[in-house]
Amino acid sequence: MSITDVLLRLHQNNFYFFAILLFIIGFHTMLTHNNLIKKVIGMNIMDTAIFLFFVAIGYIHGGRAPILEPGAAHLYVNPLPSALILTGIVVAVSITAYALSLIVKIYQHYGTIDAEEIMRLRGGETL
Amino acid sequence: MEDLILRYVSRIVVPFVQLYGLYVVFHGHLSPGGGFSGGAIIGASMILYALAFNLAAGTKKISHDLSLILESSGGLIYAGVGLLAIFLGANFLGNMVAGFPLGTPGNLFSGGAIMLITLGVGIKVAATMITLFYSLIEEEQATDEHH
Amino acid sequence: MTELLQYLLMLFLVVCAVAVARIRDLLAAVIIFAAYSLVMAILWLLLASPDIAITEAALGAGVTTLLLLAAISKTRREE
Amino acid sequence: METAISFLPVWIVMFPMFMTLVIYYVEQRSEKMRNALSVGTSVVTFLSVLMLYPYMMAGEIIEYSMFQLLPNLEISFRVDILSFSLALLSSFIWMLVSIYSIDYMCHEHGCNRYYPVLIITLASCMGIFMAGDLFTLFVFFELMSLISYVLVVHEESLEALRAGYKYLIMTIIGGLALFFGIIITFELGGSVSLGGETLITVPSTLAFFAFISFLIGFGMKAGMFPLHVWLPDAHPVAPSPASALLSGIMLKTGAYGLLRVIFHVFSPGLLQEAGWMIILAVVAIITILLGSAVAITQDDIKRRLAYSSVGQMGYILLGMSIFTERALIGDIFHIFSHAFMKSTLFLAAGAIILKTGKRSIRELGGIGRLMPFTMLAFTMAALSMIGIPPLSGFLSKWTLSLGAMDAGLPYYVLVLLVSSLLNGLYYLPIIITAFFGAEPGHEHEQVKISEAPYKMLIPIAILAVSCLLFGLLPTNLPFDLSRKAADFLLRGGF
Amino acid sequence: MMRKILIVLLLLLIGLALIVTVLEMPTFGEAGNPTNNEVPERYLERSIEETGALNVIASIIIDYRAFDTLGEATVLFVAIAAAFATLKAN
Amino acid sequence: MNAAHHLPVLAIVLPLVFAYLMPLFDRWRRGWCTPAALGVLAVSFVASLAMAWQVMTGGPYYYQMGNWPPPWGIELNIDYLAVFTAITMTGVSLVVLVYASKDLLHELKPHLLGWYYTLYLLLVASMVGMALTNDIFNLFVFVEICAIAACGIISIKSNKECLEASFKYLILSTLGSGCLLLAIALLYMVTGHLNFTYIAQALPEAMRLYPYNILAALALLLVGMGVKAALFPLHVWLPDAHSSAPSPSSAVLSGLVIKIYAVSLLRVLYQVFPADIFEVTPVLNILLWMSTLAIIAGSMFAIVQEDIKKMLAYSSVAQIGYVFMGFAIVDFFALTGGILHVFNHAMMKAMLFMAAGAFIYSTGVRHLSGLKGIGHTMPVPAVAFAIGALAMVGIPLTNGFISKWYLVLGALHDGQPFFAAVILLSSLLNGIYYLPIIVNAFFSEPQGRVAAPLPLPRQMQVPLIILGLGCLLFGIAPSLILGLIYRASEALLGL
Repeated sequence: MSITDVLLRLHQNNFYFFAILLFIIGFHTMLTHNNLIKKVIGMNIMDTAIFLFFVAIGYIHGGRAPILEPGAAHLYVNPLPSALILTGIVVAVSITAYALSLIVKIYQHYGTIDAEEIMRLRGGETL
Repeated sequence: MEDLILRYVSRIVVPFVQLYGLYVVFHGHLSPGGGFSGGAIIGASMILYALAFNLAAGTKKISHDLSLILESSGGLIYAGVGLLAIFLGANFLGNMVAGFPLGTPGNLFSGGAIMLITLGVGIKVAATMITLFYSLIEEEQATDEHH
Repeated sequence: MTELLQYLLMLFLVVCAVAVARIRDLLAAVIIFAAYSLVMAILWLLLASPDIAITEAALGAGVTTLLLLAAISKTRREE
Repeated sequence: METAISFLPVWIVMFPMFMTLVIYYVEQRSEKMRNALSVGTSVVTFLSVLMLYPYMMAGEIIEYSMFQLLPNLEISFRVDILSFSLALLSSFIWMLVSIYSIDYMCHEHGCNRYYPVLIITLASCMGIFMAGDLFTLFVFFELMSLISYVLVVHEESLEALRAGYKYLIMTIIGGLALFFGIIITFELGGSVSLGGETLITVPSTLAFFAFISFLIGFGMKAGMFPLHVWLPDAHPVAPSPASALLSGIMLKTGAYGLLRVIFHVFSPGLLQEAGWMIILAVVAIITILLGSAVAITQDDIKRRLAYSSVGQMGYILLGMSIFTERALIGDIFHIFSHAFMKSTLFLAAGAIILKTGKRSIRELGGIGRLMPFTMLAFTMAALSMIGIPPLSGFLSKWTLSLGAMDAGLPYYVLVLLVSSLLNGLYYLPIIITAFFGAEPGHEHEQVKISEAPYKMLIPIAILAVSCLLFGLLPTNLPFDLSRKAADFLLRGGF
Repeated sequence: MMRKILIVLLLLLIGLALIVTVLEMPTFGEAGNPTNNEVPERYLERSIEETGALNVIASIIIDYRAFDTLGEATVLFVAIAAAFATLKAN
Repeated sequence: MNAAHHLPVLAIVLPLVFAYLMPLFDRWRRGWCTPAALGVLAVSFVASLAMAWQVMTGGPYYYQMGNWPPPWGIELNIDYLAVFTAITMTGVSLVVLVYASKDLLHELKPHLLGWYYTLYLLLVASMVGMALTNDIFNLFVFVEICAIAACGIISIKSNKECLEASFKYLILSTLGSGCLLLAIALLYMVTGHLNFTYIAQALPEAMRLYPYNILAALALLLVGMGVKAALFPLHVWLPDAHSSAPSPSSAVLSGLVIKIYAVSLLRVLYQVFPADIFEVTPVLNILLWMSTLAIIAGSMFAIVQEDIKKMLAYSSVAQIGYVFMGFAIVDFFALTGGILHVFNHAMMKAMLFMAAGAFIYSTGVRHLSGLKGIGHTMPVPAVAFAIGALAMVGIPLTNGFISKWYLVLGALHDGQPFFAAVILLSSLLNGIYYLPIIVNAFFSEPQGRVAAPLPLPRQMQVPLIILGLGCLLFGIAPSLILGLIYRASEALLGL
């Protein structure tokens, strides 16, 4: 596979490519960032990236949104990924909400939302 | 001054937003949207209201107990409709097979159980958003008193 | 033309994602994230999924942002 | 065969177990009742084992399958002449020890723990000897090992706890090795039943692993070098009656297990062909020499006895590695004689320690004059240990040597001789100190040391006399049983 | 620091692997992709008669795959319960 | 179609419905909370048993949600593995809940009890759902409920350690969910199905066309489930989370939650992916080596712990290694051992954590060296702890022995004695860290707060007794559960 082939392929699958890119960025933010709120945002970015990927799977060139018009024969996109992602979005929001409430409580207890700082505080205290 | 503008604007905007939310909920089976997005819009409007005035005003509109009931009842409606299908002789969450009237496709009242469930979900999501936001904000006041 | 738009939007997404990770001000990060969500919603409209777009706009951009803001107001703004 | 008789093994194992519960219940109320029940239980067990005598002599094998745990894995009992011999021996000694305990333990704390444990250990010991398959053997082996931990740490002193910990870890290692061996046997042979077909017939790497695992698992219990490290710590810290059982009986369960493995899981032919027995022989020789040599350096009397046990177990292991009939007879007979001798020694030592509170040999000067009967018994057993004719120790060593000569291994005889010499080196000083040594200064002694109470003396005396009798009489029951058992093992019948 | 570099390397590795798979994936938007099989076909063709909803997505989430959505509502509920319990703990 | 047909729904939906009701009870009828929760779990347990009966007599069956046939609708697959898992989950969680109803009163504020039950019921419902579902996206939804509920029952205690630990758990678990969802996307992309059966049918063809996709999906699945099941290098969240949580939560988290992910992974690996994929990729080998590391490292870490709950948590890392080892050695016996260990370890670890919780409840002592003599003052939990510890070591006639027997037999049968040796080594390590505790408990004089513990309520003793007897019962009569497991592993291996 030559480099032009690769680029062409990436162009064809550009949604997938960018979704993976965003996934990695979100993953990175989530894993390495010390700020807990940033972690949560990173998590959201990662999740939306997967959702983008998922929705892109269902797309068909020239397809319409799957709101049916009785009697008309249109080409519709695949509705299943959209339906699944609807669930996914709610899940992401739920986790965000819960994570944020945890952060608020953590801030009350530790006075900081920096992961390393918290580790330092814990290390100095519990052991 | 700013506060006043905000209040006026939100007093005007909030009903429209809520109306739109209701529209999204009730037309879930006909147009884009549904219980989740509609519920979230209604919830967001309530939050906006609470932000523009204050928390007490918001809680006056929807008390804690009410939001608790709404939240649970949303889920219970969902599960209840599912269980109803069992009593009607179908499997859990059956719709057409359970004999729910499907109505005329395209009408507001169509889709059988879909309608009911969407309503339940909408109530639930709206209540959830409100509870969540209140409890996040309320905590602040509690701890402020505490400190 | 739509392809160009797609690329623009997606690049915007990537830039937003990186900016969120880089920026020190949490409030700015949240606002950038809200923009990210909205652009994502537009992208989903392009992918013929209006349901997702509406939900993302309401939940992702709306509720999540509100919650993040509430959390920041309860904690601190700087990183 | 009548069902009643085939049920007897289960009875022998389950009766003490049941009685443990009864004792546990009773002891909250009455100490006397507890003591009586303990002795009664061991007597009944002994008699029950004795009831098997006619059937065994007729060459019958009693089998009873209790219940199935997993496919091909069951709790079953099987009594043949070897099982019977050892069960008889152990229940006999157990009976004497439980009588001895009554007076010995009344000075100790925690009797309410001691007696139930003593009886349940008896049950598990019976279970080991009467096990019909490796799994049952393993279950009771683990039970006995874990329960006897309580005996080891009875004193609850720091020393005892430390020794107990070592014992526990070694027990776990041994148990796991056994588990490994058994599971390989199961994998290769498809069953773990003893006494049926030979389970492993082809020498393979896996079979070798199994052999090594069994060697570790049973050798651990038998105090085989280099796994003996727990033994000199654990045996001395236990109360003396428990030490007598630990050294006299429980070590033998390891030897018994090895015998079963060698003759039923593998076959002598296979082992000789594969040349694996040389491992056992080498470690046995090291065990003999090391145990005897280290014993000399010990000053604590019970520690010296414990090291002596290591050395003596070496004989038994060595005897196993020679596949001649006379060696095997000597081997099994040594199990008997060592049990008698070592229990005598430990019980006598216990009596001395109880009366004087001293454990150091140097301080035992003149004790022979104060406690003549005890010390006489001690002397008799010690001489037997050294191998002075006509005591039973001589007979076993003699037969073993003959067996070694049969196999064309004269240097084994040399090892036995050297070790006898070493035995002499560490037993004779005790006797000499006891009878001829100067008494330690009286200024510290307020209490006049007297002879031990009769409930302790009688068991000691019986055991000591046994040492004499079984060497003196040309045909005696243990020797007869050994002969039959050896015959059974080598030929699968009489 | 070491840990961060390690994570970045790991992520690069994962990213690279995933991008290689992107090259191999079914082409975006083709009608002949494996996903466009009998499953969406039935949803699109028969949802009106079977569920009475014009919005196929609504008919999927609340009828064909309603159990998922029950789970989804429950996720929201469990998050609320957890958050509420955490916040109201003292 | 009779009523018994709907049992699977009963097992999942009833706890769910009552979870919704629980906050209302808590607000207006607080006294109803505990009986309702117990009753619901009991019903769910009985429903699981009844399902087991159905399956054993009539064979596996499917339940189509809303009467939509697959691949359009969601279906539940009530097969041997599913009912086995459901029984384990509902049974153990029922027993733990009895304990929790008293223990929580001192760990939590009273107004949180109802919320705790909500989370707990949702956790159980989601676990049963994960066990029964035959749809990969539905699995994902349940995984999410399970993840949040699991974090919730940790963070509800809301002290410093719990918050930090549950946040760490949440983040890592979300990472796992992300990987899982991406894996689902990749699988859906190349097969066009979400139903296990249909994916499995479509995969061989897809394997030819898109091998990398499937490999990537497999890897992501492994990482996603691995994080949640605390497979060795991904276990970092577990010790903090399981040790800081309230004791009933620890019991159910260590006993059940990590297992259900392992079982789900097992189901996906064996039922969805074609067997030949494992010949070209070393996935199972990687899993095997990871589990080996988990077994050794988990035990090693446990040895150096001084906090009783932390030690138990590290021990769970090792024990989940056994489960995965059983899954990764493709052999009937090993698989049986792995599945059996799910059940056995659930009982043992739940009991150990509850015993530890009882110690903490009555004396406030968490430090291992502080528990000397506890056997004299608190005999019931100490004996339960001893039974659990012996079962962990694998002493015969305890249930731990049976699972070890099968695992080792499987390793030998598959010609891999090395792994058999690993299991034995780890048993030894288990002995090294469990036995001193028992010894100290029974052979030392109680001191300080151990000497005069608070009396333990009966509700906290009964579960310990039940599980202790259970450990012995299933050690002596394993055939009670083995019939089911045999059939499950036969079905998984396609025998």
